[in-house]
Amino acid sequence: MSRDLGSSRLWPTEVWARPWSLPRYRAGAMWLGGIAAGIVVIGAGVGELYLWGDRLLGLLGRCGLGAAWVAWIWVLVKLGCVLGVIVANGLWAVWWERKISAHIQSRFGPMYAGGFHGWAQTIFDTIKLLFKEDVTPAAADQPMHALAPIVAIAPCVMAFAPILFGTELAAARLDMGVLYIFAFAGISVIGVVMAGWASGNKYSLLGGLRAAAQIVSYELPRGFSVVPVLMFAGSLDLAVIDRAQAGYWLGFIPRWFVFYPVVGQVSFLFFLIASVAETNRTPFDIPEAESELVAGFHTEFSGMKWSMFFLTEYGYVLLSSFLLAAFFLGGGAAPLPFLNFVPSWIWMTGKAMFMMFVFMWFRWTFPRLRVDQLMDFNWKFLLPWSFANIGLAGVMLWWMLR
Amino acid sequence: MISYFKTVFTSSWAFVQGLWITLRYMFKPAVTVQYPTEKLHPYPPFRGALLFDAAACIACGLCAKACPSSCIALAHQVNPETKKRVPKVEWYTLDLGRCNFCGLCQETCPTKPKSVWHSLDYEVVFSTRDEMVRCWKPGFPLGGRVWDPVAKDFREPRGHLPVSASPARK
Amino acid sequence: MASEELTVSGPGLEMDTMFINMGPQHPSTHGVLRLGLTISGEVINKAVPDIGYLHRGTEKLMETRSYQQCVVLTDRWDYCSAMPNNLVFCLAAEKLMAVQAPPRAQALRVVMCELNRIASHLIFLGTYGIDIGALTPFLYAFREREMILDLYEMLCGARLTYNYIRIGGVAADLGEDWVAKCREFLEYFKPRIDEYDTLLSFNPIFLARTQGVGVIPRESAVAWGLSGPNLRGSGVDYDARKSEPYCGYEAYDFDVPLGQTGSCWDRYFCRVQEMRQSVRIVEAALAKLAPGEVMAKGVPKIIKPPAGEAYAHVEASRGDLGIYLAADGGAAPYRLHVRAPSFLNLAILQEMLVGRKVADVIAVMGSLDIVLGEAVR
Amino acid sequence: MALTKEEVTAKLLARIPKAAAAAVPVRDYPTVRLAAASDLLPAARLLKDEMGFTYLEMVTAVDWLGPTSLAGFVSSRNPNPFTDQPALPPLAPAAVAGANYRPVFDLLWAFGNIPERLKVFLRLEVPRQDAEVPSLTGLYPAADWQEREAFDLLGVRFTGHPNLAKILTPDFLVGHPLRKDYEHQPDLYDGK
Repeated sequence: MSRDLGSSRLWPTEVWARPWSLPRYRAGAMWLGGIAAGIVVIGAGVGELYLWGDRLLGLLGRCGLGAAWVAWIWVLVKLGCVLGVIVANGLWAVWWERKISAHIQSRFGPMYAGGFHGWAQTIFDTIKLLFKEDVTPAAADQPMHALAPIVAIAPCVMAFAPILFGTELAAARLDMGVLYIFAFAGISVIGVVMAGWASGNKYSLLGGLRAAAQIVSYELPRGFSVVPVLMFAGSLDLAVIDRAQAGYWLGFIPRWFVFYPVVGQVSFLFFLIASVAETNRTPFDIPEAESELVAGFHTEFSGMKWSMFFLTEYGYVLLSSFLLAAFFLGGGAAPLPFLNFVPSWIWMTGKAMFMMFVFMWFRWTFPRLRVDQLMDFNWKFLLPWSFANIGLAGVMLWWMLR
Repeated sequence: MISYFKTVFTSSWAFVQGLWITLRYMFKPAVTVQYPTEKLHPYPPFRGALLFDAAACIACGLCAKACPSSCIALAHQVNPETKKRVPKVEWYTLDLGRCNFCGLCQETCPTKPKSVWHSLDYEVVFSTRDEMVRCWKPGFPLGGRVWDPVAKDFREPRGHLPVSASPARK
Repeated sequence: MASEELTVSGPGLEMDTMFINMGPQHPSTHGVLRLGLTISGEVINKAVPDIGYLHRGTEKLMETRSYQQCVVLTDRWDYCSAMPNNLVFCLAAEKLMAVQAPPRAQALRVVMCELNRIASHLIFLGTYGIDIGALTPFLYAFREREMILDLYEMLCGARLTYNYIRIGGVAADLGEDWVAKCREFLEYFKPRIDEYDTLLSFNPIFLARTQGVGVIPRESAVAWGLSGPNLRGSGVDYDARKSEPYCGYEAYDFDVPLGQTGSCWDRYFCRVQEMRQSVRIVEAALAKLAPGEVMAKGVPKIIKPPAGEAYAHVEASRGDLGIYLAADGGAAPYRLHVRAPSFLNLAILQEMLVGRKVADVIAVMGSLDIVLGEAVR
Repeated sequence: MALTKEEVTAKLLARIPKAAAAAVPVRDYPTVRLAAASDLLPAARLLKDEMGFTYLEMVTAVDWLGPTSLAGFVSSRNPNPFTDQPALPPLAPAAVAGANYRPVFDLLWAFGNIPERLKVFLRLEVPRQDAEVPSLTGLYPAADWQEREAFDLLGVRFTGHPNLAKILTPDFLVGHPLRKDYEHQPDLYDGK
């Protein structure tokens, strides 16, 4: 049944004058609840693993399985967790993005599916996508067209292996974790180029080529902006970086890298910008620039193939958010000493969710750059200044170690 | 050199300002209406789907002449004995598929109250072309009926606001 | 602006060009426009606009309709701002009939046309934001435009195709609280323009995308017959409201914003400035709105202007909208020709786009603010 | 130096042979009738180069043959259950007594002088059969599409136009719709 609102139009002037007196306008703080819910959704599985992992390991051992079997099962469990995080993140982030964009734009976003603020929207969308016809254009290069989404998503899943979900909480501890992540994150672009090439569509081709140029270029400042962090932490291991940020100056300023004067902030911003560019999001979304290239490289994809590209995109957003949290925002460390009783994975995911919000906030605020401006910005601004930043970090390190 | 840093700073500041605006709107309530579940009434002058009152009509044909898209057709009654024109409609049709919603028929209608007028019905949806043509004969309801070519009979149009939901005639 | 076209020479180094069909179904062609682009890399070698997908033959249709009925058809030209369309037709007919609308009707015409200019420029602002990649200003612009449409609905019962301005006056007088509502809107709207400035006009990315892009030099703009903000963006001071005032525009105090260089940003900012000026005009018009008739006396029910020819033009939202009306003394116009600003603004695309990048096509096309309904009538 | 309407007309009349003030002027604007198509380019050059009329406001033509013919009019399928009468246009134009119908195309150009805020109309009558006038595209790029439009809708040929192709009507449409004797040829989209 529909509700009759009568003939009195609610102009923004009236709506904003008395927001809380209107029962149907209580959605303003939706996103706050969203962050909390996100922590629960993303963190829950991980947190459970954190608490129950040892017991599970012991249980497996007691079952009489050999050590090799236990190790294998353990790997599979962790793999399942990471995959679960990526898929759950896809569901959650799309809904959240739609909500954030809606509220930024003075509208509601999904409101029907599932009842409460359309929480089940993306779940139903996924079901729809699963049942959708998988269309391959006649002009497409069939095997490449089928392979492209897989090539895009596989490295994304693999890059999650050393990601910290809390202090000492990762699927795999790698000494060269940072390098590993950057290396795998760089592979996805091949899938994007394949998609653009194999679609047999000129717009897709342009999108794919733009993506190749953009992602490869932005790998550089992204890598270089982390170098100061690595210098201060003295390791490529994410766990070491995380631990290096524990503790407080003067008892209340967290020793997070983002609070290192100048160097920390510059690195943080550069890494953030380069991450936005890496994930092909506005203001750097030229590969899929909707108004120019229709949908860029994924114009000709439908159903699950298309949603794999989306999972990849949101997977990388999550990856970048976790990296930002681990590198600059103290990882699993609490912002104030008395909050240390809260488990580290809550802090970690909370910070990551906040960074994800920033990603979305950017997307719904800024226009898009042009290809050449994007390249100019990268090569003429980000790259030189990230070099300068490394130099400055060196000076600072020398002064600290003196 | 100074201007370079100034540019960097002013640009960054402009970004921050933009972010601040969008953040502020995020905490303001939404202004949209959830349409199918929440419905607004149009303002009284609204020009929605046309209604017709066969009882009030004097079959003068001014509305048909005023219509810029020839969507109105009518025939007046004829007295069978004297063969003279009776100021009553024999039949009256309105092709809503052609209608411009311009209001000229309503303006020219000389009767009081108007015998053809715009309702507030804005959910004018059809599934067939036959359904676009509203037909009236004396005794038909204000909303008219549509001709069903299969059943060879008139039936009520589907999926519209009930005529009772429309306001008093202008 | 120097062409960024690459010249490659030598055996085996010839660059292959690619033909791209932009439109008729494309997110940014603002209607059914087709651009045939020949590109090498991302640089455009040749651009051929192809229009006519929305041609409804209004000029022919009007030859079989009475003058009152023609007003209804005028609504369908520039559906984003239909009031000036109504107005220009009525002005032409009034010229032939030597009828003058009463002062209140004239003031109402001014109010409605200026509100419509704001509404139309809001659509431009929103869609241009989308063209450049910023999606949020679009929703903001539509939020504001919605209020203007509400005002129109309160007034004449339609939100897009008004049929409000009639030969000899206007169709209806204002309702009770219309003026108060309109003032409320204006007060609400003024600070919003500053927000658009922050979000778009002075956003460094937006500036980078539009400043110095798609420059139309003064002479070129005049020669190609551009009008409206596209012409004024190039610094040519041409505004029908000033040069040949109609409906008492000479009594209002307003500025005609001019651009400096004729780039996309200048055209864009001209429109933003025009919104401010329109607010000013509406405020002044509301302030001096005196009670009185809204329809001239002596306008017959069946309008048959004497034989003759008239040309009327108004400053519509998209430029100089002109109507040439030839009457033979019959009940229908003998011949009507529309000088549609969008039609002429579009023609320059074929010259402007050469040497630009694909991303600039969107920026340039968006900045011309065309409505295909008007361009092809 | 401020230019006035009268000066513009006087100069045109003086310089262009056999030009005359139009008998039926465009209301409120100076209107000059040219005697021959060959006078158009000199007149346009005079206006543009010497009097600063750099803005070509409008190019159009009027077919003065007589009232619009409804021959070939196709009405859409009539779903009216009461009658077989199809919906016709609201008004069937009829010849008006005393109207000056003649088999000519009356071409009309409007030139604008932006700084002086002046507008002047040139008009030229050409016979309907094989109507040909010189194109103004060389002087005014704005003439490009407007001449194409006049060609498309009325069938006036503009000699010297670089690309005189149809612009508004679809390629399969036969004839020039704005001619008064235009008869619609049935095509694919007319329905049954």
